Amino acid sequence: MTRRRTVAVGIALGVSSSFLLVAPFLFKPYGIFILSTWAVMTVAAIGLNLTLGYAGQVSLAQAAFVGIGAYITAFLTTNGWSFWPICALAGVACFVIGWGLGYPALRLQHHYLAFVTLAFNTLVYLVFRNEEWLTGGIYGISNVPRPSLAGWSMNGAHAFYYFCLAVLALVASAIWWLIRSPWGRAFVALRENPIRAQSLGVDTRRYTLMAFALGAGLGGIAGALYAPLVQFIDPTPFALGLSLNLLLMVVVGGSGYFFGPFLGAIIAVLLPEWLRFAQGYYLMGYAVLVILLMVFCPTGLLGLADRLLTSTAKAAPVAAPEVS
Amino acid sequence: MRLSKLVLAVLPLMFMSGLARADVKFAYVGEISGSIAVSGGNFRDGVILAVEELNAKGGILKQKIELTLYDTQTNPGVARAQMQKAIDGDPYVILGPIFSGNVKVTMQMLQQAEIPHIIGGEAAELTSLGDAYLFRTSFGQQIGMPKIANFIRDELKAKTVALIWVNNDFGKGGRDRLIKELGARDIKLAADVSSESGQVDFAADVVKLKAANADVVFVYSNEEECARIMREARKQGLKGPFVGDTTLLSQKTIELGGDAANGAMGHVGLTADAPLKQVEEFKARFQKRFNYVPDHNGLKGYTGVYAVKYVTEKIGKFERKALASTMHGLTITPEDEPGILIETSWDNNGEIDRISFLAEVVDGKQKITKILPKIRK
Amino acid sequence: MSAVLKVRDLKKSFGGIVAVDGVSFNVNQGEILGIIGPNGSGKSTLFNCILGQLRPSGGDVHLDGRPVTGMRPCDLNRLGVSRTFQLLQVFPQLTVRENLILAGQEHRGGMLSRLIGPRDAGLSASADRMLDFFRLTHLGGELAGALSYGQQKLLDVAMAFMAGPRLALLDEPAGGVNLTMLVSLRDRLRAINVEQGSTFVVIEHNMDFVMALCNRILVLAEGRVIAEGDPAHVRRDAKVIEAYLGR
Amino acid sequence: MLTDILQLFVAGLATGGIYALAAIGFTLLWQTSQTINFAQGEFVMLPAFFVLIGMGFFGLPFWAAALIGVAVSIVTLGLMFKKLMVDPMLNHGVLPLVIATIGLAILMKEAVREFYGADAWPFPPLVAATNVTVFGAALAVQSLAVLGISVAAVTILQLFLNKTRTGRCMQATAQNPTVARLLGVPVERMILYTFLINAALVALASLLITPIYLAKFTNGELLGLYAFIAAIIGGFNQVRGAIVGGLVLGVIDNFTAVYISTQYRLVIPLLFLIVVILFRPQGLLGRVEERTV
Repeated sequence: MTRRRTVAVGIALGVSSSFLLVAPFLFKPYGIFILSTWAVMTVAAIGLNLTLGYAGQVSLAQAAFVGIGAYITAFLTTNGWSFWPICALAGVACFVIGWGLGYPALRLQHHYLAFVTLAFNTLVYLVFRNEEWLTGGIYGISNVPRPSLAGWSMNGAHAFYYFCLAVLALVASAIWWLIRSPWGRAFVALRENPIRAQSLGVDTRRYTLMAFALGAGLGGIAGALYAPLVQFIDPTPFALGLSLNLLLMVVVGGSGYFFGPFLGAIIAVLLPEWLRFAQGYYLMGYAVLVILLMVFCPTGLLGLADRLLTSTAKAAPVAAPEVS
Repeated sequence: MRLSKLVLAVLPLMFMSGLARADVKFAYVGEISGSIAVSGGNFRDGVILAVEELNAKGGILKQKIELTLYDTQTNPGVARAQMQKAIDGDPYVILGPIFSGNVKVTMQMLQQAEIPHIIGGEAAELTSLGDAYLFRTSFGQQIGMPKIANFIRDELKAKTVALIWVNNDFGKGGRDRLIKELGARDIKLAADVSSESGQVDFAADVVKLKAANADVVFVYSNEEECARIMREARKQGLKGPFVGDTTLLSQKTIELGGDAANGAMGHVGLTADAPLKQVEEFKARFQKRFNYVPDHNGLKGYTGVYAVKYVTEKIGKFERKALASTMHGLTITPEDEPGILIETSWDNNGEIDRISFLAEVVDGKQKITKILPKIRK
Repeated sequence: MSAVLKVRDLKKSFGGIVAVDGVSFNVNQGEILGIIGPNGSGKSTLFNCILGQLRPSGGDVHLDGRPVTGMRPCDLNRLGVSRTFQLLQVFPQLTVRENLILAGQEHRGGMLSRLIGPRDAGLSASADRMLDFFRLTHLGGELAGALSYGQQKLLDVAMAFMAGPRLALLDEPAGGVNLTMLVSLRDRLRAINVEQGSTFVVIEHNMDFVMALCNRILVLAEGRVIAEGDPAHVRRDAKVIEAYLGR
Repeated sequence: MLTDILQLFVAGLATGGIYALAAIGFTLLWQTSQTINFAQGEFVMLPAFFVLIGMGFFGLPFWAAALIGVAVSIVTLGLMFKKLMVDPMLNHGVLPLVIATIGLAILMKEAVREFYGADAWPFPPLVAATNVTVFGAALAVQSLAVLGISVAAVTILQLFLNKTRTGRCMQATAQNPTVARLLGVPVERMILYTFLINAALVALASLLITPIYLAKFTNGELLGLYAFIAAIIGGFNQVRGAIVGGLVLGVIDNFTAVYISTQYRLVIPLLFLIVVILFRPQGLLGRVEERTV
């Protein structure tokens, strides 16, 4: 990581985080709700980025995990459970299921894996919709309560926003640690060259499953936030569409870049809102922008930024070693 | 083609720039895109038509209406965000949503904000959740379905019913309600076939319906699915008779179903094909403005706006609480307010009451065979 | 001398084609065994079978007298068998030092300690030693992708030794390496062999390199061992000459 | 009972034929340019609207509108799609292109909804909407026509691929572009051809299916998913596989709906898909994709 990059990242980080902290005082409740949504989606996208960006496993099932997390949370909280254990439960449950779903990944080339996960997502959606006794079926589950921390209720938009932000910060720093730990190195090795990685003692099977499970777990946590955020869940949001949308977030942001999901989620969540002035045309505008973005910077926004920053500060040609 | 919407995009701006005096704000929050965009679009255009008419006549209490549109994408998460946005804009009333799920996710917020909302949702429980600011624009299914059940028992003398329904909140809600009502009238359910919204191939479903060979085939789905079902049925020689609700008998279904639609009959809560002068005129105006035939959602949006207009002028000021309280237990007749089209009353839960119709499709036209009186005189 | 690696009657066939046809040999503690043979004589396939990249169709492999036939490459590697590949395979996105640490990290501690433990898995010191040993110190911070081919080749070999293996199987270490680099590579390998007493098997096309490096040479042709012995002896062997020049 | 089964079977084959047409183009694009087209369903939805616009807006007779519609499809969904979207992204791996095609799908749906309307529209049938009775089962001439035409189309395509020089060049390109290039095959042009063929196939599918399905902006959603499943069941690297996959899928889907569950009618195809991928990744008819170690 070149110095210029470090500086650039530092500045960007400082500005954006201070913005996020003061945001509630700049926006009406609507803006705060959108920002909360952004935070939640970013958590899910970070999970996918771990699976896809770092370990190189294409998963189209992230929405299913968000859904599972959301339904677990909605179902139990509306039945009087306290939020905190459930949030953990959602994460763990999805971790376990993700581990299971990871097994196909061990024997499939990436696009086949994409289709297996795609099928899985659709199956889960059907269960959400048809098992009315459990999920409320098409009617969904309404009046999902928002959590309270040590008597401090988070019903208000502000409180809940800061709560989402806190969780995001927590998750982000955990992942930051992870990708800089030997695990992160092993994930990259797995993505770049599994055969070589194996020959160096990297247990590719275990790391692949781990990447899947961790990504899924974060999806579950995002779901556990989504349910109390919207306070009503039904199957529609967790169909394949969201999985594709999360994939979009990761790739558009720059897959394999730590901050990719943050940017990607901005594009996927906020951009449509900014375009709403165009009335009926806003979704078209959104689609066009996404296409152009992919055509002109296929490596994602951060990939582009990376190129710009490093191309100006080119590494000097490396000298040959003196031979004794 | 709907290039007219391009104009629409700038309409609010025109109003704003138009006069210095603050206008009264209306908001439409509904399903402009997503799986039920058809209904949402109709409702929206009904609202737009009414607003444009009123503004042309100088607005309400001499104030022009400033209408803003919000698209829920038929997705509760988005719906909540958009409703919040609408509320932040501090509108006088909110029209929509149509998708009952979206109504449910937003009604709490609207209660807290104390903003009257004139909804298109027909799910039964909506009016039983104690929202003092919610008003329907068409029957809840708990009112429509008994009428159909009676019709099946009394007019058709049917003992068994084969039911096909679309698996979304509209279809599922109606299906659950109907099964209850049929049971109460000990009519047997011979088949219970769910189908997907947007499903195109009904060969399998119709085979199941045929196998049931019931006295009556009840079709409860969106217009185009109804049409596809009846085409497939005709193909496989399933005789019917087909009984259904508003959607089965709507002009759109007939147009799409071709002669396969002939002979379909049922109960119509609210229809753009009602044999009433005002409704026919409305239909003409609507078609002239948007170049397509409105379905009942068009009427719902249109009459919703006029109800608000009437009540507001009745109380003589823009006050939300008063609007809501006056509307409870109120009856509006076309004599009082032509824009209401059909005499309409609301009870204290915001549930609606109107005359409704028994209709049948006879050579490509919806023919009203009987007019059912309002439930409460 | 005790045999580190015993290979008995190893067979591998793809559909009809027999790539390795009953190969048997020992690798003794501390020796450098060279495996030569014309293209398609099954050298690399032999490696892949020994190392579990491919499942042998027959025969078995023992490491220190313990059966390891068809064991997963990562497990074998943890038992102290490392390798390089014919085509050089470093991780261009990682720095040189990172590459080395990666090559060592899986050999210490458990999964968890690798997650919550220190970034460098406590390997910085040995990484630096390895860098210094292969004269790569000045490149430690560079991305491996930015190195010259020869330098990457050195790194590739260095990675194979990072975990201090009992046995290293090197597949054409000298392939495409220029002369100066070749010299340094050779004396580095010798040095390791002497200092760490570690054992190598080397597949090589470059005869001079093999002859200079190895104590014993195995000649493969059409999946069979056609000759075995010290360099001088193998050089004179008629079958070998025939195998190379005969066609 | 038996007539029902026959009826279901034929109906299944007919819809299967459509899935096949969509699936073939899908596999062709994958083979020649590693393009996974998430807009394939919308590709089938759109041409019908070209035709409707031709008739409604320019008052053309159906046949003329149909011809123009197909032509426009080939230009937009074939030529422009390749030149403007695929080419710039080809050497950046599969994912960016996948994302772009997802965007394209949204764009197409929204454009139709916004400019043509959200409701469904009737579409003139290619053949009379009458029935023939075989063994007491009423079979729609339309279904039979759909089945016949799609099978014919595939057969012609097969002949083209195997018998003509261009066809063989295309196969060579599909199997190994580098080698093909060495053999002097104009790889670029061959890839372009596959895109044009794909466009033609989806346009054909559109004309065949819309009279039965009615023209609606959401028609592509399910169709696209089924095209995927068909393509993979049949063999992702196999044109012949796609038709089999399509037909099998159509039949399975119908029988599931009748004899298992309508609410879960998608489940069996999906499970079938997973099983195929896990235990026969090359598909029912596919050949093994050589793995690079």
